[in-house]
Amino acid sequence: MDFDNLSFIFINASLINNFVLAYFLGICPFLGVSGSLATATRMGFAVIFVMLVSSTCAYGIHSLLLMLHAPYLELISFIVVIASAVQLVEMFIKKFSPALFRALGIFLPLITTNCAILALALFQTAKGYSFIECLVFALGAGVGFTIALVLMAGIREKLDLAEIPDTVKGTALAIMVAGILSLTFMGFAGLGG
Amino acid sequence: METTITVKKTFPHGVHPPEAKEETHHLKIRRFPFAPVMILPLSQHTGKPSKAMVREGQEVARGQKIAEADGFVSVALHAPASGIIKRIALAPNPVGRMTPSIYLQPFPASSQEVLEGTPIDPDTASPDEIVKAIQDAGIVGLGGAAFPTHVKLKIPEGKFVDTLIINGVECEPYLTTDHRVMLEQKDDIFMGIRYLMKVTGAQRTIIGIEANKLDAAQELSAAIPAGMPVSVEVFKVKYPQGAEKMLIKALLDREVPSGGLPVDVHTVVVNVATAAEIGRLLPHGRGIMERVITITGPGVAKKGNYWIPIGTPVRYVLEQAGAKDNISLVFLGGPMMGQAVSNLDFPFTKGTSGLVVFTEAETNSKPQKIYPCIHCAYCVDACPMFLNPSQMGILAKKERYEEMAEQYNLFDCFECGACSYVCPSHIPLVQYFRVAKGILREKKAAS
Amino acid sequence: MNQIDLKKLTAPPNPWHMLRSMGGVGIVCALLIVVAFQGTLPRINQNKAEALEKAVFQVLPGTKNRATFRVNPDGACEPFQGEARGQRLVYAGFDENNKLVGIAVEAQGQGFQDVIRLIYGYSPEKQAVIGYQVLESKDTPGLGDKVEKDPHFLANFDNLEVPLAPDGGALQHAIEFVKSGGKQHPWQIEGITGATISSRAIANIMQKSTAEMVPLLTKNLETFQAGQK
Amino acid sequence: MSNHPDAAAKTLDTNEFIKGLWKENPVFIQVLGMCPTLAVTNSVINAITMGLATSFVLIMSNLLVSSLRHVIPKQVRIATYILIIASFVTVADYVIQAVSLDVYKSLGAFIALIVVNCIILGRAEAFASKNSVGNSLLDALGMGVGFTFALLCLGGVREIMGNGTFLGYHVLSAHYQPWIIMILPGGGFFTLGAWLLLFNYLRKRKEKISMQ
Amino acid sequence: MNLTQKTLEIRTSPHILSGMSTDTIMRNVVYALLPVAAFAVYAFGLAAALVISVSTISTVLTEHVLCRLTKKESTIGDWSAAITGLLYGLTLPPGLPLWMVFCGGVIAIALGKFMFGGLGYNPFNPALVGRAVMQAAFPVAITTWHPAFTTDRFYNLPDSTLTLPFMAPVFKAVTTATPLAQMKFDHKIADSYDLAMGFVSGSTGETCAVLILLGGAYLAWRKMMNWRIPAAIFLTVIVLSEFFHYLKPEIYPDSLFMLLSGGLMLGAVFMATDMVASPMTSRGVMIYGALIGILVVVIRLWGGLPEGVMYAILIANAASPHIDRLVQPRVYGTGGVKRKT
Repeated sequence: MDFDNLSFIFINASLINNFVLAYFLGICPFLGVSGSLATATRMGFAVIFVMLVSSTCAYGIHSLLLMLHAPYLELISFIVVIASAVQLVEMFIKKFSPALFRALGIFLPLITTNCAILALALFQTAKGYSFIECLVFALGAGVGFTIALVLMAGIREKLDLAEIPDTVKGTALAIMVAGILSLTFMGFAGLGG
Repeated sequence: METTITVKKTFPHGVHPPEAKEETHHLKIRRFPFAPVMILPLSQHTGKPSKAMVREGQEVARGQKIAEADGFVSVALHAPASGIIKRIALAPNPVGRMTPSIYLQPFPASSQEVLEGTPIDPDTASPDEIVKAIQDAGIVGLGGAAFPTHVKLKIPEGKFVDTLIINGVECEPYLTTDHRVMLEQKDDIFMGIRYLMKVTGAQRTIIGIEANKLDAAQELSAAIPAGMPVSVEVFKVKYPQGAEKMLIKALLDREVPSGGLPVDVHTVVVNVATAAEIGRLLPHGRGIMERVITITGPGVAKKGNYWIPIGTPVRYVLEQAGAKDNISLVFLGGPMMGQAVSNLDFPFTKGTSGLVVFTEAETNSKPQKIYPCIHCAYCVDACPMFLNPSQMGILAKKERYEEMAEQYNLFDCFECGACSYVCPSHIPLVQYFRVAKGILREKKAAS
Repeated sequence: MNQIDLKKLTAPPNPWHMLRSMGGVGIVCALLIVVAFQGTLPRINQNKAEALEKAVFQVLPGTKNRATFRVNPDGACEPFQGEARGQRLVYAGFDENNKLVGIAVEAQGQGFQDVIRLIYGYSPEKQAVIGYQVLESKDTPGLGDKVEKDPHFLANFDNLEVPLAPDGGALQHAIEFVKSGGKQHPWQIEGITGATISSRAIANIMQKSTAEMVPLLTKNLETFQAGQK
Repeated sequence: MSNHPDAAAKTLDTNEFIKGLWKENPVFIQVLGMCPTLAVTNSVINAITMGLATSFVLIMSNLLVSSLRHVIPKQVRIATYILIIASFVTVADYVIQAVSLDVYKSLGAFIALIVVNCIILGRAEAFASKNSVGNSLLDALGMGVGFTFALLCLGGVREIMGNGTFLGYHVLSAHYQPWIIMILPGGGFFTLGAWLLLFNYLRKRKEKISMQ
Repeated sequence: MNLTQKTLEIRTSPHILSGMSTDTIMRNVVYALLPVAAFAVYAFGLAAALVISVSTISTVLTEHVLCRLTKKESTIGDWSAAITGLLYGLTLPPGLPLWMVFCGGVIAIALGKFMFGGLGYNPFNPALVGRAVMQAAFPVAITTWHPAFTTDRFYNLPDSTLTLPFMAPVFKAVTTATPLAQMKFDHKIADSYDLAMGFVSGSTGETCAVLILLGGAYLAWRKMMNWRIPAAIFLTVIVLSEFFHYLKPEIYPDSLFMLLSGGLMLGAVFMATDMVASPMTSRGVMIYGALIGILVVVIRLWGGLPEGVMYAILIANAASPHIDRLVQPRVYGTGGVKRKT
């Protein structure tokens, strides 16, 4: 794999086609966890981690199902296997690194049902990425998610102190800010091309 | 002794308000007549109120001790004039709170004669004796804080002082009392320094003066007694250089730790007027009866520096100084930290260093409109404590006081007013911080 | 009723019970999926074939029939049928007289927003690209998607010359990108004002793909001509 | 009595249908299922397809979950629901591919992502597992229609403003200048934000009126 | 004289103020922008005059109307809406249809500022929010440039200017490329003198680097602008672009070109310095400026767009709460005692 291609996959997944800001994936945690910076950062790292795990799983499942000639089981297997894998990893972390578990643990179940994770599996399959490409893609998507989440958290902490008009308060405001962030990320278009 | 004075030192941040000292700094200190009634609050200092030693109807002589210290953080109080104790009752202080006070009616044509007490010799007296004498003389920080001086002179076990700093900075605009004291009471100052060095054990003394008082600096350094380890340092003019922490930073580049005292960095800071008063009173065993106060501002005709007896009501002073008809704002102390008075019957106390009177012309020109914070960072660049007043102001507005204290070091703010002074949005930041501190203290007390 | 339910709720979990119900649901689901898959498979395959045919016919004007070929790693092509996944395929188009019109090639590369996938038709007779269509592009609608619609831009591909050098190993001229109004040679692609990046990306994809594929296709010309059986 | 899940299960309650349309609209009020709401509403046809596909899965899974509610043990219920939902999504996925490949392509992976749409699992867990088949059907219908309606609101605005068309037909002047941002991701956020603003405003006004 | 009847004001200290006022600051920014706007009119004629006035009117009007609608006192007196309007107008191409200019102005205030609570609370520079929405909405119109210094510019308008509301503009007149686009797509570098003096095409207000710098110098001198921000941006851009220019001079332009071309000057001096959306501490603004510089260079050299100043500033705006948090000043007395022995 040449480096250019990998770096393009990374930049594309993290900035140009940011999962949250361009594909609207993971909006729920994006809106839910971006209230405070500390949680946002930890959540971001948890997502990167889960993305890498599930990307690996999805690559395995896809190869296996190709061999079995059973593409119709793909969706179900993705869901089931990713959920179980994350659960296993969670138990593993809990056992071997309680500190890490305390940092990421509470987010892991939340992430498992996150559409960004499933979408990652579906996208990488649709794009026919190789294993290395899959990992880079997962890393890019996770980093992109984290960047969006952290930027959002900073802005929302600032807005906590603002005199927001009543009508705008709540989800509407967060969605609008996400829209502006999404616009700003358009500046990255064409990078690495 | 001829010295060329180099002006380099100062502390980082701070502001440059207009000095407005030129109207009074050249005026010699004059004496002031006794008011018909004097009000002497028992609590003129930080700490426990003094305990009255007189009863109603008793005749007292000028200089007689009329209240004694109640505990260590407390000082004595002396009669500013010979007269009769009319009553002991509650009287208003400038905040409007009522405090127990002694009403003294001077005898008509009461003389300025003062009782002589037991002299304290700086060479033979022990440090503890001097501390006790200072407490008995009723001496508090005359710079404005009114903290009992002897308390900070009592060096705690295990700590030591290498430098005594005499604070002649007088950074508040309008005020020129320290300036005049330095020019007119040089001997008293050096006498005071002798006592202070003895008490603290400091090996050297530095007198810090701002560059707008070069004459004082020159005269003082010329007058340093031979063999005395005293030097004079001149700073660039900047507010609030007179604050202890800023002064230590500017002079020695040491930082008093958050929540700590100057003694933690081996210094003691004493105001120059306090030092002069110690040097003036202790050799005669007397107590404080009067102090130098600057009466100034566009609202008074007879501006100047006066020896005003403690307890003189503001109203009497204003009448004597020729207050104009359209006065609208009167405050005790300088314009940056001074307290506006609501009631002219309030008396001058030991901590009052000035009386500034504004007319309607000044108060009306003050912009009233408060804009939202635009994050211009003027306050961040002004705060001598390197706090973030902007963020704290926003938090205060949302009543997030705990966050202010925990994340933004609210309690390191000493309310110098630099942030409010520079704020282009006219946000009353200092007031916010006072309120926040008050509420947090109450909460802490309640829990 | 209530009592029975309460008993059920308070009863300790029965592993056999759990397994049984999971298994039951699993079987129902499996049935559902298989039925749906089998039921829709012919239709889906037909849709896919139609879509492909449409694209091939469009980039190779005059085509009536097509044949699929696989490009092996050694550069040789052979007729191919079956699962398309993971294979490198080209499509030969034949007119009503069963004469080879050209070969349709898929190519992809990085565009403005994401990967652009396109298909183009190469005519060995004219030694030129004779048609082109964008299969997939996420470039800005109204701006980047001009490369799919702009008639002036599409005209570039009516006869885009890609002749082989005399030795047959490489192209005589690589495809070049010139900006709008600058086209001088038949091997140049003229860009679109305001969509410079997307049109340049197309030119890059075409340049790369033709440089590789045209010599390869020429080598296998006989296979293609014989392809339709 | 009222605590019991099957207490009111005997009768059909049309309120179960109505609530999904407005009062408990999954998108505008509950703010669920944001991902498809934003991602596929750049055209009306996509919005409708997505709405229908989601409704289909919602109805079928609600029916199945509700009819199996006494059989499925509590401990494995979530896993079972996901299994059921994933199956129906797979079915929907194939059906759409069979009907129109173009629509399938423009929806991309978002059809498969219906699996993780919180509305579906939410209804299965919160409603179907506790209510009768009939009421569950009504609930699913209501939610489905409400969801589709919301998607249509977004898709309509975005297609008309962003392209000057509705369902592909030109509804504005031929010289209309499309606001391309509306079919970009940013426009999705802004349109949803604007709708939420409108709903906020209406709710606030209603509260104010009812307070007086 | 009767002191008894005197009502005294009770105020909290400090009793004197520096005299600096938010509206004074804002008004001075407008003053600093006026020469830039005047040059825009001189270079692009009537079209630029119309674009700038419509943009300013639209923002001020929107602010006023929104305040009225929400039953607040109108805040147009603080001049901030006027700045937004002017800045926004100065970033637009001179031939942009006026209805688009107007819509963008409304969006700039409504979405970029009012929604967040008005002055002081906007996390992004409102003018740039308006500009970014316009860029995404009408990518063609907003990148169609008209040549500067045409002979008929004072009495003729480009055909596109007066397009009917919501109708697509027709660009009949000669359009031209900006120096940045020429660099990016043709590797043609414009003359530095022309760039500095504004004898090139571009947005109405971005062309004359000298006037922009003069305006900035005025504001910096009056302490109404944090000079560290443009300084940090310029420094970063100079270092990075010189580095890449050194590596591949035939592809990457030199730093002078990078500084003078496009919206960098206008952005660095007037947009990035928006007090509300930038960090507060001196170290913070350095990081902020460096971030903008890096993003500008990255987007210009490797991005798909010829210009990235707007996006760079917006992203840095989004990052500024974090920068502020990271570089809180060290509070006096909390960093340990410096001991002199």
